[in-house]
Amino acid sequence: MRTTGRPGAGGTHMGRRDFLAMAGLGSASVLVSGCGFGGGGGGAPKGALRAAFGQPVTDLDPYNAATAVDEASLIVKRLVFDTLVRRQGDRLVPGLASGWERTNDTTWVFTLRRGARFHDGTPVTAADVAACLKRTRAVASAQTPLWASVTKAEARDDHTVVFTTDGPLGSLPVNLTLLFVVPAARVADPEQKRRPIGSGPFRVTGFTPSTSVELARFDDYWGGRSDLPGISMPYIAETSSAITALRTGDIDLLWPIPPDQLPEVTGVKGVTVEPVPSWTYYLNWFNCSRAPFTDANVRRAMCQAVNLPQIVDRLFGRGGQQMRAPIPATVAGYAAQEPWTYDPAAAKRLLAAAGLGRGFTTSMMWFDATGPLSRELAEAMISSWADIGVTVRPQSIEKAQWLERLNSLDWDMNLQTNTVTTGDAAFTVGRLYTSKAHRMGYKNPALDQLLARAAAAPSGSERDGLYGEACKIIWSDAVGLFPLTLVTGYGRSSRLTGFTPAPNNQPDLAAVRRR
Amino acid sequence: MTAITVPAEGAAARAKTGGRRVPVRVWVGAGVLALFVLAALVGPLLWPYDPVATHLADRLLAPGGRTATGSIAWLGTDQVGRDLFANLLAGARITLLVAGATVVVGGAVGLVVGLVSGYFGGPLDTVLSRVGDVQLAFPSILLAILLAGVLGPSITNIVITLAITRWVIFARIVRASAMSTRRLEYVDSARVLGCGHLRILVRHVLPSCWQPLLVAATVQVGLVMVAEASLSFLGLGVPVDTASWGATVSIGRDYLGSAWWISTVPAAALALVVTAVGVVGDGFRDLSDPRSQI
Amino acid sequence: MSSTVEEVAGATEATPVARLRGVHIGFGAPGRERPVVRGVELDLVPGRVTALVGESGSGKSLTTLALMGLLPGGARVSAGSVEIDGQDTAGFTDAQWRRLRGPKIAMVFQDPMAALNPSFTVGWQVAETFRRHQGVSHRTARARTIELMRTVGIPDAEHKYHSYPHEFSGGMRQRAMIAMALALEPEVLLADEPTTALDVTVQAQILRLLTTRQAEARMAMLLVSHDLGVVARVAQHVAVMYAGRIVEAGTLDEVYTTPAHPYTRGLLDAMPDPGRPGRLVPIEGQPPAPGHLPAGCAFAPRCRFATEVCRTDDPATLPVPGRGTSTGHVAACHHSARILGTEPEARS
Amino acid sequence: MNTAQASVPEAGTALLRIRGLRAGYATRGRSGFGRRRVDAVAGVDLTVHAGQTLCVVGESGCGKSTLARSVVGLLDPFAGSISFGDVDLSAAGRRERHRVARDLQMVFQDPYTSLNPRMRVADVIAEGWHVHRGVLPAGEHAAEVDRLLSLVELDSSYAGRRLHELSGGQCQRVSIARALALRPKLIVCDEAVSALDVSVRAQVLNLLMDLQQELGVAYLFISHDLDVVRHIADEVAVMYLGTIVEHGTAAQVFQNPRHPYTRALLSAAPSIHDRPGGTNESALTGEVPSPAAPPSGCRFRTRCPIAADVCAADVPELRVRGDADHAAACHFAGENPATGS
Amino acid sequence: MGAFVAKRLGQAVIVAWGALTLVFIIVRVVPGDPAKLILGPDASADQLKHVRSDFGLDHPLWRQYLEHLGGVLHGDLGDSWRLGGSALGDTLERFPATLTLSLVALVLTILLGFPLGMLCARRPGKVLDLLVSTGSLVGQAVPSFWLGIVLILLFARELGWLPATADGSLAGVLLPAFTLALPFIGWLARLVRNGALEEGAKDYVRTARAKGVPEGLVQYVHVGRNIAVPVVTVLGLLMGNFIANAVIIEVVFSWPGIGSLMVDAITNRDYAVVEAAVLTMTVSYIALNLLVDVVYFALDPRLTPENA
Repeated sequence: MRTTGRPGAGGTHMGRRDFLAMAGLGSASVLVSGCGFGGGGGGAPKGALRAAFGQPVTDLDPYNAATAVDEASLIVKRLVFDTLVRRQGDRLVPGLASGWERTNDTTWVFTLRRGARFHDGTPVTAADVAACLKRTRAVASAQTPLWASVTKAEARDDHTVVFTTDGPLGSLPVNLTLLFVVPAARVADPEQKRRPIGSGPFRVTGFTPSTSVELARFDDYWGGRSDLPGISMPYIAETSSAITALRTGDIDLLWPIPPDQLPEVTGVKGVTVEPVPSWTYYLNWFNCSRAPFTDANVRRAMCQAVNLPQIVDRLFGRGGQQMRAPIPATVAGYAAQEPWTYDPAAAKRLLAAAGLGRGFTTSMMWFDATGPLSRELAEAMISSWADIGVTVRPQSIEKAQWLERLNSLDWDMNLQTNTVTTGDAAFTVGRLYTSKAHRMGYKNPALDQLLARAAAAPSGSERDGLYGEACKIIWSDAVGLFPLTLVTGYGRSSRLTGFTPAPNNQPDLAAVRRR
Repeated sequence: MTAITVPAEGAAARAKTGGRRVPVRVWVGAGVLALFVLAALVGPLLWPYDPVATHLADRLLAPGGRTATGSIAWLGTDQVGRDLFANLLAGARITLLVAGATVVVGGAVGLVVGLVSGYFGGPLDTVLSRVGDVQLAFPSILLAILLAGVLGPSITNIVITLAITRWVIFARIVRASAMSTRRLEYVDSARVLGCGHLRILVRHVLPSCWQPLLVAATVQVGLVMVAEASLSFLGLGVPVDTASWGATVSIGRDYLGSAWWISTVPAAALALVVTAVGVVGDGFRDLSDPRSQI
Repeated sequence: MSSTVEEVAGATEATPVARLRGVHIGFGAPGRERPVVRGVELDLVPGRVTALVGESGSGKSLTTLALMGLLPGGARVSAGSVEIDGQDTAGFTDAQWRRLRGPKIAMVFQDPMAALNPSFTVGWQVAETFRRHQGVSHRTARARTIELMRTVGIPDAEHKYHSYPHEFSGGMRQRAMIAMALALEPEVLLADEPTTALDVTVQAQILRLLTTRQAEARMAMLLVSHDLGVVARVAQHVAVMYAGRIVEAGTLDEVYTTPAHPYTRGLLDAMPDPGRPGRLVPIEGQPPAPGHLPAGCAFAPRCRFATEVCRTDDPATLPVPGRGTSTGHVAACHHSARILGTEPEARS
Repeated sequence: MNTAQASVPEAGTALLRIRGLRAGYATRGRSGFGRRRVDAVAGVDLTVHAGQTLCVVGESGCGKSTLARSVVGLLDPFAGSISFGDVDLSAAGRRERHRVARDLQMVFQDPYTSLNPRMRVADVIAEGWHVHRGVLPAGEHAAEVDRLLSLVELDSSYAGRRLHELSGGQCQRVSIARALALRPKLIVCDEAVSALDVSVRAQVLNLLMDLQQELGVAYLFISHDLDVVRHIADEVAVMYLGTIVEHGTAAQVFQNPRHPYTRALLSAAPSIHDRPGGTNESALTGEVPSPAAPPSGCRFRTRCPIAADVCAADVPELRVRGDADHAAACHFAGENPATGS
Repeated sequence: MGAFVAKRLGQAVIVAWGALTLVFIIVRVVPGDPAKLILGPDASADQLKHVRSDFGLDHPLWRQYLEHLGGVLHGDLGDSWRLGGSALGDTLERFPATLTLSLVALVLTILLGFPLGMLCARRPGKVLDLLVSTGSLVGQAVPSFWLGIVLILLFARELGWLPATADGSLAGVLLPAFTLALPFIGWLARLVRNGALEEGAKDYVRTARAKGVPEGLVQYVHVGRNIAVPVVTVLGLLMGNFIANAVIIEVVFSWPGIGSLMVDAITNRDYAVVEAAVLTMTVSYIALNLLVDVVYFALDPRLTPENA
């Protein structure tokens, strides 16, 4: 900005002082006007639970496509909004709906609870639910497949909603655990992003995207007042800061604790650690449409070359469990398969048979934030493959670029975590492995048929059996290498009671009490 | 009158004392620097480092710990069991290479732009200065993030990224120096002699720009090394299969509470080298500018 | 050297207010200093202008600063004494010096631009002298300052009080410096090349101002200059310095018309003189670098009169032969008698 | 330098001709917008004759340095013409100016700043031969450097030294050798001895005069020091605030000054023959006005002891009054005969 | 004088426009499709198209650029897809936090650096001086994120004196501000030291002493006033530096400022927020420069708007 001096102009009677006063006032006000410590509005009440989750909350609008299946925002949404159905452990229990009934293959009738009110005082009606379904179908999001076959929802009266589907849809009650109810008038209101109105046990008092959410108890909640006056959910990006905050009591609850950090908090006075196998798991897909992974034997060789038990044990310890199916063991539809034995010699033989006796060069992509120790896991696998002569170029890339390449199948191997958000095989197996989905280039008409049948089946052993068979095909065809299920470490202040760790990383914070 | 004879006295005094003495700390700095350069050149040959090999059995060994193969990890091992000493040596190579290349590239661009801008002045200077203003006003770390994102992870791209964020600084320094030199009488003297612009630029203006440029370069070498580490922190550093100090500091930071050595060893090396460069740079400036020593 | 110039002269028309007795000034650690000023004897007598003449690097500025107790860092009086009002200043504290500077002894510096603080108004800087020493209010100091500025010939002083040094011309700046020095009516005024930075016509004005004020207040004044012409116009007494020594001293006429030292002689011959057209007679060679002196007489390497003894023995300062002891004309040369007897070198 | 000798024009022929020269600098206007020209040199006519010394004398700010810089092409004049030999410099192309540069050299005031301190003495002197190819074959550079060094009375061992090892006087000799290297016909000396101590100044002045005798080179000698000018000049031009107020031979100007400014200068200049309380009291009052706002009429009138109304109204012409070639620009130059200094 | 102000503002506008254009281009050249980030990997081509048209991403670049410029002139930088709401609003909401952090860091730097520099100047070349000059180098040689975490572990975890994360209290700002300031404390100290030594050797100091001004006043009034000019200049630059450097510190300390917002926005290709954040930073940088110029004028009487 500063230019250098020139030979001075004659006089200087331009009112130096005047100029200074004026210019000083101007520039100073520019800076000073911004001063003061702002933030996202009000805080949580005194005595609030301070709970830190590993990812930031960016948005609270239940119908914002970007956060439709985002764990962090779901945690908050479950506190602020109600759903018709809730999951309690393995069971589905009534939420806003006091009960429901499947009147025929394509019709479900839900009865709403009386006395439920939104945070602004208006009662929750069936029309609100219908409007919400309409909205969720209108918004293109990751939830869209769940609602594709639900054609409409009608309010029969204030407290009865009828759902119609265009075919049998056994998973409707499960899906409804993701339909958050808001006032009909506000389904498309931009205010919902920041100061949403719901009917849940807590209402939002302050929200700074990606930084913190402040909640206060909703005293008129139909299910009774929570013991907590409020909940504060700061986002702490740095692991060390977060661990330190838990140890010093700055926060009451921290999850998931990265596997490597578990020793840092175990045995610390005042901190309790509870590991729970989650619905989140690592997968390493092979691009089945790209040589040499078009050959199932090459894929199998890759699976056999990795000493998974050692990697999982040494790297993750208590923080991971080796997988025996393409989905975590706690998910409905899981069927255990025979694990690949670690046998580099056999792997080499398979490669030789495929004409790749001298090995080959390929690549593996991932983004670092996909899960804990992703880089280390990748390096360990790459190191194993190097032993059988396969050179893998590690490609740690940005999430945005990863997404870009993922769907255009512009990759050889893809390492990522995945979460069975609904705890049901349909969500992952049924969604990802069809030929139509074309997610990893794998095409198998037999599997397609199997999955179609499973989707139509009502929940029960038949459905579980069908998904089990699907698991077997995916596993033995080595569509991917499935290393481990993550175990979520919940670290909490020992003074908390009523806390139940959840496999979906979305524990019910409303039930927590402080001693 | 005294204005002119003082240098003569100074010159005579200097000639008689055989030049200014180089302070001990500059020698120490130069020694440390030489040691690390040597380590970067020879180290990886003696202690080879395989960036993709993992030895999970040996992970998180403290310095001096014994590995499964019986060897001793003098500086400990990292989170996948690689020896940190070998990592340090391999990292030295990349880190010094990145810093050196960045400063050379950025410095060369800055030198040319600054010379032209400062010597000729006029509209060209105005345009170049505004471009520089824009870039200075633009947060450099952000520019680095964006560029690293555009270019993707590779050593060359990191050098390009960092060089782009640095050239303005060099250009400013050279410009200032060229501008003040342009006004000096000996440039007039050369012009009277009939020297062309090119000759004046190369023979008279350029030599007086070297010294400030080199001093700036020593400062920037340090800053570039730290900036490279910052890029790693933001996930935009060197590729996974390359070792650099910055990357190791960044990856190891989560273990600072438990396995402090992973991050601390390369951070200490970084601090040592950057400080050494700075000390040498200071000494260099003091030597060429007697006033700053006072 | 057992006797001072005044003792040799024998006639003390007035007691000196300040005197230097065999002052040595050196740079460096005690005991190992490089001498830059060697055995300077100088008396500053009320009402008299003494000039210290010499080329750059001869040590004249350091000598002056020693009188103010303002030697630069690293330099110190290593031998001899600086006496003010008959008091040896050797053990003076900062506070003692401060009480002298201003009311007793004041100084005008060479480059008035550098010597004025660029960040404060000229008036403020002049007034500071009053405030520090007389403890007067800003108002009073200001009134006195404006009065003072007027008397040193700064027109429109009321207005100029608020000007910054850069808004002054060179001559005005030097007037301001003189005002500052004269503020407390000091008994001794040191003027270090007060007109070197000025043009001839302005130089004449400033010299006139200085001499008028000096004469009015009967100050003892020391004029330091390299310009023999300026000295000739102002001084009654002249001391010529070369390589840290006073090589010749005496009244203006004595030194200028009958120089007894080859250096003084050389200086005068080297001046272009309309009375003596043709080639100038330069002193060949270069003065030695301060602190790096040849053995014997420091001037010997450039001296056309030099003999063997000059290269081994540094000559003592002695009364110039043939003058009697009354005049105070002294010179430090083995051959002053011979020089006095030689005609100035003819010009071609 | 025998070949050069041949090309030296007959002493006395006009070498450098300056006509109506206006030059100076541009400054930002008071409003901050636009640029305003300030004429530091406001209409000057001068002629330098081959083998002779023309001294321009004046105080700081009188425009004498601007004049020097215009002559050697460091400054583009606003108006007027400068011709060297038969070349009109203001109209000459780059190539022609380059050629003229060989014949027209300059010695600056401060040898420490006007020579590149990083270079060795030999390189400083030889630089001209690199710029003007064909003047001297590369093989003869070393020998010629030695010869030039001896010409300026420096030992040939100085050739390998760097400039910062030299004293001021030695540096100025190098500076002169550098100017001489191209065998110029005219050397512009801008305060070339002002920065030197008395004893050394005499050496350099002698050298300059000797060189003129030997080589027949002409000098345009710019100085503020009347003693020096009186000593070296053939012709003298006195400048005040951008204009020449008096012009004549050295003897004419110094012994019979016609302009009040010249007289004031002469009386103000200190001399070793002055004595305290002497009658030198025609010293001027006030200071030189800014060239950006020169007084109307005679530029000297604001400080002139004999100014009258006519001085504010009319610009006095520089014309010959009395003696041949002795010109002064004063309305009263004719009726106010000089009294000498 | 009016011309001076007009000229500076003109330059500022050019610089801001340049920065805006630069960020517009780079952000769009960076690979990664916001629509895909919004919808996740399961999105259909139809859905992607829908979202792209919602955010105007389906227009040709030149048209997007012109629309963007038009929006900026109306104070509208578009909406954030990620945070909802106006991008500029989101950014300005976060800016005070960054400013607070930077100001506290600046205050820490001055409070520690200035006296340290004066102390060093008192005895140049002695132990303290060497410590500070080496320390200032070490301070800049350590990656700030590493330093931040080490400080957290030390002060929050081991000593328990300060909170590990931003909790809105004064104690919460100390640790990040100190991390931000540390590299520059020694740097400022050296600057003050060199300035004090350089100015201390000037003639006017001798003049002041010759007037009989006490040494303390010579140092703090005569010298101090003259070092103030360069010091104030670098403090302005430092503040700009802090605002830019805060990016990393904010991430480390979970500080809800503009830097962490920007990093987040870049990884999520939230164009509007990136642009708003860059514009905010650029404008604050320009404003700081203007402020520095003004203070410069106030402190150095030799400068006038005409010759600046």
